[in-house]
Formats: sequence, structure tokens, C-alpha cells
Amino acid sequence: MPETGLSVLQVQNLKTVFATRAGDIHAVNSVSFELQPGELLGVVGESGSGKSVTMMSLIGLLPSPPAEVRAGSVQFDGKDLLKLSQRDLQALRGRDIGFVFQDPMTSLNPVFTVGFQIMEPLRKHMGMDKARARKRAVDLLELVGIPDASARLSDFPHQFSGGMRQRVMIAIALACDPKVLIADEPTTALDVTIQAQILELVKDLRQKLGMSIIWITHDLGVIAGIADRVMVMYGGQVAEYGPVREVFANPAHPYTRALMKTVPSVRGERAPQLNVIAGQPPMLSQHPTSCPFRARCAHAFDRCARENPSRVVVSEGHDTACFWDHKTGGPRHG
Amino acid sequence: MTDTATPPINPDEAFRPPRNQWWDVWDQFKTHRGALAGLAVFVSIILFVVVGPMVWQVDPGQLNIRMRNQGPSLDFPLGTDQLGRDLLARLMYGGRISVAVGLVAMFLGLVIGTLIGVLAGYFKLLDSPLMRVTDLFLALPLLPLLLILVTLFRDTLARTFGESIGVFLLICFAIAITSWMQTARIVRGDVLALKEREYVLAARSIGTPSLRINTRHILPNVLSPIMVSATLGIASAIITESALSFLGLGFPPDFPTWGRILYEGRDWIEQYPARVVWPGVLISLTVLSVNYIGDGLRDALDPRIRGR
Amino acid sequence: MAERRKLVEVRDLKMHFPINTGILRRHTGNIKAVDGLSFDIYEGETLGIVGESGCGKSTCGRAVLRLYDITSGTIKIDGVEIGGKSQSALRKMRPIMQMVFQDPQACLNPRMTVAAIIGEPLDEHTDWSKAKKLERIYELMDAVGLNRSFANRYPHAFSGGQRQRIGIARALALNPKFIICDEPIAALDVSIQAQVVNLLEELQDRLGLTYMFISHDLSMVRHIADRVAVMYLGKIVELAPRDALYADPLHPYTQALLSAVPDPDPSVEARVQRIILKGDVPSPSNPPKGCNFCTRCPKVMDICHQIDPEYRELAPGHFAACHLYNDAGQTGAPRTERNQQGEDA
Amino acid sequence: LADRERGSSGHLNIIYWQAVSTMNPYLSGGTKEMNAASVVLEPLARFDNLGELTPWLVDEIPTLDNGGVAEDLKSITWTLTEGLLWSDGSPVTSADVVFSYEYCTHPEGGCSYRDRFAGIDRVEAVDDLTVTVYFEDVTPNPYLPFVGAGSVIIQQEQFQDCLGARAPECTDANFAPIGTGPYVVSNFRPNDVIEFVANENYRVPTQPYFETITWAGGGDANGAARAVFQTGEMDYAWNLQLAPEVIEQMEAGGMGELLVDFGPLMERIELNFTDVSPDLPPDERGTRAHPHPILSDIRVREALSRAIDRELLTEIGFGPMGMATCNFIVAPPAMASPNNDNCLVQDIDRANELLDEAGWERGPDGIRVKDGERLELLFQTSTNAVRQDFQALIQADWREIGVETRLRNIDAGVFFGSDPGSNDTYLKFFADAQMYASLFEGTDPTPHLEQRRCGREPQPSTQWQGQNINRYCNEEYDELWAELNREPDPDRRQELVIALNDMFVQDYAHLPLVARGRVSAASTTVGGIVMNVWDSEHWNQAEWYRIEE
Amino acid sequence: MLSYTLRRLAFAIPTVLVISLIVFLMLDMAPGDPTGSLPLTIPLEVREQIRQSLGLGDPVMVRYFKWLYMMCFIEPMHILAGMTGWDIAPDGPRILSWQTRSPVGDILVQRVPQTLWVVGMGYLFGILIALPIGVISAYRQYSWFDQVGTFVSMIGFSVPTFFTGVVFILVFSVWLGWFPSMYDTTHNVTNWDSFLFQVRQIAMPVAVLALFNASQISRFMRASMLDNLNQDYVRTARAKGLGEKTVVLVHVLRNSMIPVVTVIAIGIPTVFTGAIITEQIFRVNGLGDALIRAIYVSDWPMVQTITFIFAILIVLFNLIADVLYGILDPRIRYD
Ligand SMILES: Nc1ncnc2c1ncn2[C@@H]1O[C@H](COP(=O)(O)OP(=O)(O)OP(=O)(O)O)[C@@H](O)[C@H]1O
Ligand SMILES: Nc1ncnc2c1ncn2[C@@H]1O[C@H](COP(=O)(O)OP(=O)(O)OP(=O)(O)O)[C@@H](O)[C@H]1O
Ligand SMILES: [Mg+2]
Ligand SMILES: [Mg+2]
Ligand code: NI
Repeated sequence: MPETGLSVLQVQNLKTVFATRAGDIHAVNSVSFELQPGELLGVVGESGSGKSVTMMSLIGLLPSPPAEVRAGSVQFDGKDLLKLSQRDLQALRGRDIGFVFQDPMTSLNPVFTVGFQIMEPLRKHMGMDKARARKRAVDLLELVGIPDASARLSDFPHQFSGGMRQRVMIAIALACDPKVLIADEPTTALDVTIQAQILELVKDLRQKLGMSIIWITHDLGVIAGIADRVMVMYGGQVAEYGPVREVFANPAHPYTRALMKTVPSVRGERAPQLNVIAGQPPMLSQHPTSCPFRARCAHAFDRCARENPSRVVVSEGHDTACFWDHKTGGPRHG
Repeated sequence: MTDTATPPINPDEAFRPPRNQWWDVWDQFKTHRGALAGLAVFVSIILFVVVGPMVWQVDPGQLNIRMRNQGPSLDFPLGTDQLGRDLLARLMYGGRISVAVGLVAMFLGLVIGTLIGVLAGYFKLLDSPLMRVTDLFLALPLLPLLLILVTLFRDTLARTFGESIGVFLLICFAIAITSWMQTARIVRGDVLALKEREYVLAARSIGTPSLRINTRHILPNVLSPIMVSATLGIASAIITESALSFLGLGFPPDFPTWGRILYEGRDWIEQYPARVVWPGVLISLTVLSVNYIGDGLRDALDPRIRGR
Repeated sequence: MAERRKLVEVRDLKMHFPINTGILRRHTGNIKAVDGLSFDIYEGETLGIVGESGCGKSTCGRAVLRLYDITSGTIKIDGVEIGGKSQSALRKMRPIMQMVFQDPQACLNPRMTVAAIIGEPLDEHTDWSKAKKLERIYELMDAVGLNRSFANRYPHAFSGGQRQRIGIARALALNPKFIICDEPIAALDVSIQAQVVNLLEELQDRLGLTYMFISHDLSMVRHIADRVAVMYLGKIVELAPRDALYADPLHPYTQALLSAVPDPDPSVEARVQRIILKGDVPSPSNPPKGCNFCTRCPKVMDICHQIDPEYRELAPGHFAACHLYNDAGQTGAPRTERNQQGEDA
Repeated sequence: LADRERGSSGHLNIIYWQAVSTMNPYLSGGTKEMNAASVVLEPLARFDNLGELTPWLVDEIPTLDNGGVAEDLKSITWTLTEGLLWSDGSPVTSADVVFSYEYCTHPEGGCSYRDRFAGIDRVEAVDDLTVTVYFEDVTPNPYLPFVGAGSVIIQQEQFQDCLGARAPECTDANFAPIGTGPYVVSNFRPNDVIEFVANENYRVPTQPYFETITWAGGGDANGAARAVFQTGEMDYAWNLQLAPEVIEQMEAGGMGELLVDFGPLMERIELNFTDVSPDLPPDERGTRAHPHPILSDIRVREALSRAIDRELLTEIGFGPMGMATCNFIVAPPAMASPNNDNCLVQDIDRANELLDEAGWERGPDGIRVKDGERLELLFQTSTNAVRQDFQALIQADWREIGVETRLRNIDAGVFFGSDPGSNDTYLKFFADAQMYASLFEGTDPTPHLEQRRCGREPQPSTQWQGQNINRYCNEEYDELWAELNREPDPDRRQELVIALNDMFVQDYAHLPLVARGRVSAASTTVGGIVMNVWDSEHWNQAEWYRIEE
Repeated sequence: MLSYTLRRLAFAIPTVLVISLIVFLMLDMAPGDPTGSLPLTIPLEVREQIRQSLGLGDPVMVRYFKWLYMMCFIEPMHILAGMTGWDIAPDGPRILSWQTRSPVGDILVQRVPQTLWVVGMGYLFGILIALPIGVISAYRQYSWFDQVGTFVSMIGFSVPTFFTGVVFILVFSVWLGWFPSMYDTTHNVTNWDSFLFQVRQIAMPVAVLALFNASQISRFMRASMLDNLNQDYVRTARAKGLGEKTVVLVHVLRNSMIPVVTVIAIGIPTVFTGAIITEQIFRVNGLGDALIRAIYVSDWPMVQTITFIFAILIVLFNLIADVLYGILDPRIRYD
């Protein structure tokens, strides 16, 4: 369990369910984590493991219906975000918490100019007039490295390349100097050279503005490069959580271990064959009563099918939800 | 196995050879409440007009001069008209024609509209000419056109198919030829977008010729706008038929179609509103039921919704 | 290497999308999506094509299969020239060459069942009985690792990796010799990427397939390809055997590309020196004068703004187009030597 | 009554649901245009509500007795009232009368009332006020030209540049003719609305009583009736062709009353004497070369007539606005034959007997058969709610005597058109029976009776033009008509008309059904209206006034 | 975009000409007869003369080109002269209606105001009603509001206007006496009172038409909103902290309007041919009334001219719709 301290954001036992015609989908189950000031938390996990849903649940961005946040609390600035009224949430979104969405191609409104879209939160939250908002928008675009920013304000999103659009999204999220930035796979759609440009930018920003960042990605390489802590998710749950070096050096959860092995590299030895995690991700159609990874787990045993493991601390600030002890190679006790 | 990606494998489903996908459609259709209600109403209307006259064996043309303009009674459940004809029998008998014309004309119109829309959308060269033809048809004054059609073809058709079938075909054709344009436009718009889809390219890479690309990949995906056109098309076909018959371009005056009953009742609206309300209700019910069936079908035909 | 048969020979392939303007639809310019590519693919090998988004990789793949009417150039597949053939004449060639598309969601018709999708090529090119087709469909599903019981499902009910398998099964249906894989893994997450890549490799081993593997994921390309071509703005800037390229990239763009790849090991990550490119990719309708890369190149020279560098073989099997290596005695020369040494590694 | 002044009644609203398209009756020929024009343009003499000739712009009607009509019956001389002024203040002269003749008879003018001037040799102005009409032939009835609302006097000054082909181009004149009538057009919108103001130069100083008239057009008969009977928006509504119950119910409100009068308008069924089978060659189909296989037998025709319940038709279709009849000439009353009342009562038994006699035996389904041919008739008419009801009723009546009837209704524009290319015109009559109404202008039925003469039938050689629609042919009839056409004595003429009528009707050449009244509605607040079926309904428009409560 | 528009315009002219020729030939073939509506008392010889005086003696192509010349040159000049008071009206014959024997152009000019007042307003109000209904139905899909909306619009579409029109007249004119049952085409709006009268007299026909139009357009609006409400950019807008109102009415609406605006634009030409039945019931003598009457009496020059104008409008508004599409949706490029 994460220790309580001077955290900006503290999530406890978050549970999100999609009520669909075919039944409930338990997309997020008892997720808890916290975010320290100025920290970058990397979130990794397989597609469909609930990364995006978790983050969107925090500030009520999921479409409801079908989404329902069934339990948990999200402490931010002394308030529980899940209990805030719609109006208070609106005041908070964009101003205190910025969000960069997964798909830059569709996340910008195609019929408004980029400038309009950047200026919108500025005028709403910071009460800026048009001229000042414009000036700030130019600054933001320059900050994210778009050349000739003032001219490009009046362009439409489709006139931007994918990488530039992603940077516009980041500019929007940063517009009001939020305390927390949530970036959902901001670089997946980009090629490496542009991804590198953005990673540089983020490092820069963190230094300058001191904001806390949650960074979702599949790319372990990215996490390794920029994150302070990492949270590995699987099947709607937190599988492992800890400082990045610690987790990469001593992965405690069998899923994390398997994940590390699947990735090929441009450097070093070229493996003759890639490792895969056999099997399929879980269905999430019921509240989990057993370990979601057990069907694909190399170390699964009886208990895994009977009980859903809760998170246990394996070392300082590093915990995992598994009955198997990577140090001993046998079942964990207690 | 409950938490693997695939739902528990249903033993019947597993290894069952691929079945006609219309079964899937039906399975899904069954779960759509509005559509089922629509289907029930539609079937009742069909029964009403097809089986109805066999049960309620009253000649719709039978005059009962002494029983003119009666309200509902045991002998005349819906009352009688200005010549003492039984309204119920007329509605049942007339409904056959109205529903048949509505369906056939709508269908013909859809076929023409879809064909033109697909051709225009798919083949760049045909686009401009076909859309101009659509403009032409939109601009053509309907009535003179129908007059010409009737003059040119009624006798020939009547001789080849017999009077009533000839007139029926003529009317359906006339309505279809003057109502396909909307469909064509909508379909064209969708096809323009669809043909750029990757799965169309994929089909081309397999070597599927244009014709089958259209029938297999494009047409099924424009079904939903077509369905909307169908719904609106039935209503306008029924109303147009009555206008035609009323002008003497359609069925002989002793064929009591719904539209005609409605038109005839128009003058009596104040005295005997029932005479307008009943055919009006039947037309509206038909349209509504088709609309809901269309809704259900659209959902059912979309496998993405089906799974939900 | 040279004794192997060339299955695909592409010479000076150009694919320009016209820009027409004016009342008379005058042809006023071109989007030079692919602008003069030449390469060969040997039987049984995998040619990787990398490059950033929008540089013409997909267009190149589609043009080679003649899904587009190409602007100029020749394409020879299995000894048959198909550059100028009509679509109906190509129909007979289709079974030899197939394609796996970039987006597994978009390339499957959402209204067809898996069986129907995989069976479509069979419907088009064979006159087998229903039962025989079904037999083949099941066989293919087994081959790509799809459970037979999925045959009646629709694409939306599958995960991305499974969808990509359906696409692969469809491509395999007619026993092709040559498959173009257009970013088959870009849309998938890591563990599934690995599944697909393994599947492709396994099929190549079993069936002796030839691949053209388009991707912007350099680590995957390194894993799967035998030779790699790097594209930038419609042109190949460098083409070399895999190990030669990764070990010793010649073109500044390739160098930047490789240096930008993040490494999953935090300790390595911390040490890596990145070449961060500045500026944006120019538009293919209006490429810069001289070398296409001159607007972003960290090693740009005056000549780069004047003359388009020639695409030359700088070492056996290692081609590049860069002024850095054009004059003997420049910085590039010793590298070439080193490269020669590493050739058989 | 004495204190009524010109303009004292204020404003009058008239609604013509069939709107007026022009104010020049010569260029239209429609009754509605004639009616509207009649409040501006006037003839020399017109018929009053009893059908009597009344001097209008003249002091007396010229007759043989007063010497106005020449002894040889070849000319008639009219003398204008002195001091008549056009509405623009200029005097009315005989030159205007002559001009009116020239205007309408110009060969390129397309004047609709050209036939009013048929048989005229010349028209001469004797002096400023006297004008003589010379006929080519002996003309026992010289009261066609310049008599009645269809033959009005127009101002030479205004129309002199509008002769012949230029007639339609004079839009201003055609829309606002200068006239002698009680009103002047102040605004005219074709097919929409006319606004009239009182004519300052009208010859009766206290008239017209209404200062202004709005003559609205458009809408439908129902709305027009409602506007008079129910909302009171309109004071007068013309030609209410509505079901009797509908009108009755509306009238019950008490805001307006129905004005009905009977003229020569009569609804009838024509029976075809020729074979119109489509199997015949096109130039023989529907000609006298092939007599009708069924209807050539007078017994069948009589049976059809007797089977019809005319009283019922009247009740359902027209109520108080119609009268069952068995005559071809139903008006003027003096000319209506008293000899044919036998058909007024439906006689199914007699009809059956007749058909039995004629050899038509009932088949198993009740339809009669002879020589393997079914007694089946195609019965067509124009599209009109009442006519379709009639079709249904007659179909039922005929069904009762074993005659099968197929019905067809045709758009009126096509049915009454004369396009030789269309097979649906009443002229071609490619059916066995057809129903429509017709009438004649004025009080003299001679031209109307002429229509049934042999040789006047439409046929391919005449491009299907001709007025003997049912292709009736009877030498006796032709001779009798020739006699009528020569006969000046009114009493004898009356006898001849009745004889011709009886001959035609008793041949069952066509089946008269209902004499139809002209039906208009007037608000109870308007007085002075006198319904007139022989002339314009607005013949005495100047005398209409508002009844003060 | 400009060149696209110009190119389309250049194509529009031949299109309209071809349409007009086809319509002309068609009308020539039609079985109606301009003398068919005259009383039967008028003898056939006279009828034939009337036909000759209408110019029916000329060969059809001659008549067409005469008409075309008049339509494209003389009539516009006359109408322009009438509007501006300039003395530019050329001499020479104008297109004369066979029925009224007056220039067709003048009649059309007279009829445009009514049509715009009533049919135009009906369309306008239809849109104004339809848009919010469509937006709310989509925003609250499957709520009772949506269900009722679907039901009412289907009824509104399938119940003919003559029924609703007569019911309105009975209730509001006959029983309640609120509104006149007949439209006064001579009424001029000069001051507040006359404006109020104008409002009263258009109230019912506009209501009837608005109901009908709203039924159709609200369906389109709803479908289009539904398509857009689930888009990713909506989530982005929410993430920026914008209020629901801004999100729906600015971000979603603008995108949803793209197809709807084109549907509306394509529907505008039908305003000009009027709503025939409604015009008849309320005695609004507009263009629709002119057209239908002309057809009934086979007044082909009138029909031809109205059709020609209609064809121009159709071609033009199709073009406008396409161009609007391009303007509203910056992604669309025409080249
Ligand atoms: N609107 C929705 N309705 C139903 N289920 C949903 C919805 N949105 C997400 N889910 C389900 O919630 C689960 C978690 O989805 P989520 O988007 O959080 O995955 P993710 O970890 O972000 O994956 P990716 O890496 O592909 O973005 C998935 O199983 C998905 O099917
Ligand atoms: N049909 C087309 N018409 C016009 N331009 C096109 C067309 N298809 C592609 N292009 C242009 O050609 C260029 C190359 O596109 P292509 O799809 O080949 O890029 P890519 O390398 O596959 O990029 P990605 O990695 O994003 O798939 C792009 O600039 C694109 O805009
Ligand atoms: Mg996600
Ligand atoms: Mg691509
Ligand atoms: Ni433009």
C-alpha cells in the first residue's frame, strides 16, 4: 500500500464499472496510488488493463452511463474529487488537473482553430481577455516547440501533423499551469524522433514548473527514461507499484517480469525469437475473486484461483499483488 | 476459464459451421423492444388487410344508402361513409393496395436510388453526370411527368398485365421514379466515404472486382441511411398514391385505398372526423412500425451494437 | 546472398498524387508521396522499411501491389512486370502477392464474420465447394492461432492482436509468395506485438514467405528484417543489411532515428546521448530544394541546400544518399571501412 | 332605402376559390373571369334573373315590332343610351361597339367568345349612338352579339393597339379595363386578388352602394364556404361545389345563406354509339364505321337509364342544389319538355325485362352474358368528389340489373382538354359511357341542339374535334333542327326545341341525371343580391348593399 | 475553394439549360391542353384559334429557343427595371402565361412575398424548433423526451398537412376566432398594428409547415448529434473544464451542424415552390399555388418558368450545400 505523506493526489480503492447491455464490465478494481509533488508516475500495462479508465475516473470524464464509479476516494487539495459537484469539478478540470488524451488525431475538435482550443481554458479559468489569452497561447505553443507559433494559431487541427497535434494537446493541458498533468499514451502514435522531442520537453517542464505527472504508456523504454515511480496494471488492478529502478531491476510480479522480456531492443544482442505472454487478457465481466493473471502465469498455484491477492510491500516503497515471492521462488507467506 | 478474453465457449457455437448471418441479425433483432413492437404492429396491419377481408366478409363497394354517415355500430364497427359503405371493410380492402404500393414503390425507389448513389459514389467518372441527373429529377414537375407516364404506358401495361396489375405497376413505377433522389444523394455521400475505407482497399488487394466490392463491402455499410429513407419512403409512397388516384392517374375510383379514403374524408372532417382519423391512424401506424423495425434492423445489422 | 532469386524488383518507382487547381482542373502540382524508389527483395527474406509518419511507407507498399495506378517506374514480381497492367489483368496475379494492413480494425469489414473475411479470397479465386472452403478456413485459423470456434464472430469481438491474425490469415489464404506487412503491429500493445511478430516469423520459416515489413518501430524491425530501408520524404535515404545498419548507420537521419529509440533499462536510458531533431517534416508536395533532409539535418552543409545527393552503394549491400560520403576523404570514409569489416557479422 | 348613397355601404369581400386570371373576358372564356369583368364591362343588353332580355347600355331592346330587327331577319340596330361615360370620363360611342366586334373577331386574337359573333357580315356605326349588326344569313335569334356578360363592350381608346396577336401583350388594359360598369379595378393580381373601387362616372348617381370590393381568389371550396358561413370573413362566395350535408351543417350557423338557381347546367351520362375496342385499327376505333356492340341496342340503353335512381343521386350529390331530370334541355323553364318524367323513378324490373328481351341472360355471377360476351361497360368521368360518388352509385344500380361497370376517373385538365394525342379526352370518348355536365350560354338552345347532328362527331379525320360526342346520328333529328334554325316565331321555336329534346332523350342517346343549380353563398348582412343563371351572378352588383342592424 | 465553386458554377449553367430543355419537351408531350379548362360552351374552332394565338403553331424547338431567350434576357431585365425603377426594360415579347395572358415574371414577383412570409417562415421556424429538439433528444437519448420526440415527428411526417391545417382552422378560426382563416395577400406591413395582423394571419400556416419541417430536420439533427457526442474531442472539451452547455452547444453542435446545414440548404429550394396543400388550405397564393394552378390548366409557360427557376435554385443550393460543407468542415477540400 502506498504510504501516506505529502501527496498531491491520493487515490484509494477506486472501483469503476461499465454497466452495458450484456452485463457489467469491471474495468477498474480497488486501485490505490498516490502522487508526490513534482513526481512522474509511469503507468504501464497491457491494452485493456484499465489505465485510461482509472485516470478518467479521477476527474469524472467517463461517459455516464455506462460508466459508474462504485467506490473509492480521490483526495486532491483536501477534497474528495468523487464527491464534488459537477460545477466544482468543471472549475478544477483544466485548471488544477490537465489531461492529455491517448489519441491526438481525434481529440482535437476538427472545426475550431487550434488557437481557439488553446485559449478556451485560459479564458474560462484564468479570466483572461482575448488578447492576453492569445499571447499566452503563443507562449504555450512555443513552449511545446511548435515553430512560428503565432501564425499557426489560426490553423485547424487537420493542418497539423500527428506529432504537432499531440503537442497542441499538451499545450492545452498545460495552459493553466496545473498541479497535476495526466498524459495518456501521448507518444504512442508518433515516431521515435518526434517522441524524443516530446520527452525532452516533458523533462524540461517538470524542472521548470515542478508539476506532478502521470504518464501512461506501453513503452517500457519511455518509462525507463523519464519516470520516478512506476505502476504496472493488469486486469483492472495494480499488479506492481514502486520506484522505477527498483521495479525494473527486481520485478516482483510475474506479469511485470514477462513484460520486460517481450520487448526487443535496438541495442545489444538480438534475440532469435521474441518472448510472448501466452494466453489472453481477462474478461473483467465479474468482480475478481481470483488472481486475474493466473491463467497466463508461469508460477500460478491453487491459492491464485481461490483468492485475489492484495498488495504486499516487497521493499521500501515497492509493493506487488501476488502470492508468489520472486525472491524465494515460492509462495509468499501471510 | 471464466476470465480469459473470450466468453465461455458455448458448446453449440463451437465448431458449428458458419451459419447464415441473418440468424444473428434475427437473434439481435429479438432483443430490441421497439423493433419487436413495430414488427408486431406491422404484422397486425398486414393481417388486417390480408386476412381481415376473409373474416369480415363485407363488400367494401356495397352501398347502403339508408345507412349513410353512420357512427360505429355492430353492423358497421367503424361506421359508414357518405354512400353507406362500410368503413372497416374499405380500410381492410384498401389497405391491401396502400400497403402493397407503399412497399413496392418504396422498394423500387430504394433500388433506383441506391444504384445511382452507389454508381455515383464509387465511380468518379459517373459522379458528376449522375448527380446532374438527380438534379434534373428533383427539378422535374411531378404532375406533368406523371400525366405523361400514364398516357404513354397505361394502355400498354394494361394490355400486357391486365388492368389492375398494369395500373399497380405503373403507379409503383411512377412513384419510384419520382422519389429516389433523396436516397441517391445520401447513399452517394456515404459511399464516397466508405470507398476510402481500408477494408475496401483490402478487398481490392485480394482481387475482388468492383461489383462484388460494392455488394459485399459497401452496400451493407450504407444500410442505415437506406433504412431511414425506407421509413420515410413508405409514408410518402402511400400519400402519393392517394394523390395520384385522386387526380385520376391511379387506381379506378372504386378502389378504396387509404389515401383516397383520407382525401375523401377531408371535406367531412368537421362532421365525421372518424373518417379521416381511421385511415390517418393506419398510415401513421404503418410508418411508425416501419420506423421502429428499421431502427431495430439497423441495430441488428451492426455487429458492433449486436455484441452489447 | 547474390545467388538468391530476386522475387521483387522495383526500379525508380514514383507515386505522385496530383494536385489539380483552377477552373479547368489544371494539374498544378504533385504530392510526391513516393519519389523514385529502387530496391529488390530476395526470395525468402524480409525487407524492413522504416521512416517517420507520412514519409510514404504505406504508399510505397500499396504501389508495389498496384493498389494504386503508379506514376512511373517498373515493378517486377516473380518475373512478371506489373507496373502497367490493368486492374482486371492484375486479378490473376493477386494470389501471389498479398498485404496485411496497418490498422487491423479498419481493414476488416465489420459486418462480415471471420469465416467470411478469411474465405473471401477463396470465393474470388477458387471454385471449391463450400465444405472444402470451410476446411481451408479452419486450416488457416489454426495456422495463425485462432480458435476455430471464433469463425462465426465479428471483428469487433476480437482484441487487436487477434484481429491482426485474421488479416494475416486472409493474406495467407491463397498461398502467396510475397506479403507486404504495412505496420502490422503499430496499433498493438507490446505483448501482442510480440505474438504477431513471432507468428510472422514462424510462417516465414514454414512456408518460405517473402515479406516487406513496414514499421516505424526500429526495435521490431531489427528483430524481424534481414535488410532495412530507411525512408525520408518519399525517398530511400539508406538501405543496408540489418546488422550493418543498426551497428553503423551512415545517413544522419538514420543516426537520429536510432539514437531516439528509448531503452527499457533505466540505467541504459540515463546514459544514452540523444540526437534531437529540430523542426518539422516538410510537405511532400513542396519538398525542399536539394536534399530532402536538409531542413532538419544536424550535419547540414551548404551543398545540401543545392543538390539532391545521389543514392549510391557505399559498401557492398549498403546504400545511402548523403553528401557526407560523396567526397572521398571526408568524415564518412573511415566509417565505410569499418562497415566493411562488420559486414559478415 | 332612400338614404343609400354611392359608397355608403363601405367594403365588400367576395371569395372566388377558383381565382380570376384576367379581367378581359374575351381572352379567357372562363365563367369566373366573365363574372369578375361583369362589374366593370357591360354588354348592350343582358338577361335578368328570369332569363328575360333587359336593356342595359341601351334604352330598349330592338325587336321586329319596334323596327330594331330588320324584317328579313338579317340585321339588328342598337341605340346607346345618351350620356353614357366610360369610367375615365370619356363618352361611350358606337365606335366602341364596332371596335369590340373587331377586337373579338380578329383572326389572330384568340377571342374566346368568337362564336358570339359568328355569322355576322359586318357591324356598322350609323351615328355616334347607333350601331347596326348585319348577318350573313337569316338569323331568327339576333340577340347573341353584345348581349350577356360574355359579349361586352370595351373601350376603343384603350384597346386599339391590342388587336390580334398583340391582344395578350396589353397586360395593363387586360388587367384593368376601362368600363361602364359600377366599379373600376384599382389593383389586380392574376389568380389572386382584385380590388375594386366605385366608378365615379357610373350612370346611376346613387350607385354602387359599396365603396370598395376585395375580390379574393384561391383556396378551396370548403374554405370559401367556411369563410362565409362560419367565420364571416367573406360576404359572398361563388360556386360552392360541396356535399349537401357539409353545406347544410355550415349554413346552420346562420351567418350566411345559400343562393341556388337553376339554369341549363345538366349532369348527364353519354352512351357511346361506336365501338372503341383497342383491337380496332387506330383510324377506325371510335368511328361510326363500327357501331357499339352492346349500346347500339336501344333496349340496353333504356335499361341503363331506368336502372338509375336519379332522385337518390340528386339527394346525395347536390341536395337542394340539384333536381333530377330526364331532359336534355332543362331550362329556360318554358323550353323544358314535360314529356319525360317516366325515368325519374328507378324501375329495376322494367330494366331487367328490357335486357332479357334484348337477349342478355344472367350468368352465374349475376352479370348478363350474350353470345359469350359479358355485359361490361367502361364508365369514365373527370376527377371530382361528387362525380366519383355518382360513379359508385350508378355502378351499384347497374350491377343490380346485371351490368358490370368498370370505373375510371381522369384529371379534369386532360379529360376536358382536346389534345388529340391523349386517349383520355371526353372528345375521343374511348369508353362506353362517360359523365360530365354541360350548358349553353343565354337562353337559346339552338346551337346546343346542333351539336348532336350527324357528321359533327369527333373522328380521326377531324383530329378528334367535334361536338357530337356520343356519335349520335338520326336524320329526322337533323331535319327538325334545320327547321328550328330557320324559325323566327318564339312559340314554334319552343315546340321544336321540345320535340328535338324528346327525340334525343327518348332515343336514350344519353342519360340526363341532374339539373344542377348555380350555388353561391352570401352573408346575411348583404342585401340586394339577385341570383342570375342566365348572365353574370354580379349583373346587379351596383345594387348590393350592407344591411344595417 | 473559390476555383472549385467557379468550376461548379460553370457546370451549373449547361446543367440548368439541359434541365430546362428536357422539361420543355416533357411539357410539350404532356396530354394537358390549355383550352381544357374553358367552359364546354366554347366551340372547338374557337379553341383551335386560341391555341394558335398562344403560339402553339410553331415547332417545339422554335418555341423553346424563343422562351429561352426571353427567360434569360428579357424577363430578368424587366424584373430588374421593376425593382430599381431604371429604364432598362427591353422591348420585345415577354413570356406570357397562357392562362392570364400576362408576363410570367410579373406574376412571380407578386407571389414571392407570400411564399417567403409563409413557407419561408414555416421552414425557418421548423428549423428553429427542430434544432433544440434534435439536440436534446440526442443528449438524452432514450429519455422520455426523446421517445416522445420520435413519436411526434413520425406522426408529424405521416399525417398530411391538409388534416392538421383544417384542424387548426376549425379550432383557432372557427371556434376560438383568434386567427383569420384566409391569408390577405394585399396586406402591407407598415406599422406595429399591421405587423401584428401579419403575424396573426401567418400564424396557422406557419405552424402547420413548421411542424412538418421540424419533424424531418429534427431526425437528422438527432442522428448527427448522436454521432458526435461520443467523439474524443468532446471528452477533451470536458477535460478543459468547460461547462456542459459550452461542450454541447459549442463543440458538439458545430460539428453536428455540418450535415444538417447541408440538408437544410438542399431543402431551401422547396420553399420556393411552396407548400402546395398548405397554401391552398389557408389561401396563401404563393408560388406553389401558381405552379399547381398552372399545371391544372396546362399553362406551360408558367410551369416551365417556375420549373426553370426551381432548377436553378436546386443546382445553386446543391452547390451552396457543398461549399458550405467545405466551409463548415475545414477538413474537406475540393480539388
Ligand atoms: N465505454 C466503455 N464501455 C464498456 N467498456 C469499456 C468502455 N471503455 C472502456 N471499457 C473497458 O474497460 C477496460 C479498460 O479500458 P482502458 O481504456 O482503461 O484500457 P487501457 O489500459 O487504457 O488500454 P489501452 O492501452 O489500449 O489504452 C477495457 O476492457 C475496455 O473494454
Ligand atoms: N490518396 C492520397 N492522396 C493524396 N495524398 C496522399 C494519398 N495517400 C497518401 N498521401 C500522402 O502521401 C504521403 C505519404 O503517405 P503514407 O500513407 O504513405 O505515409 P506512411 O509513411 O505510411 O505514414 P504512417 O506511418 O503514418 O502510416 C503523405 O503525405 C500523405 O498525405
Ligand atoms: Mg488507454
Ligand atoms: Mg502508413
Ligand atoms: Ni477553397
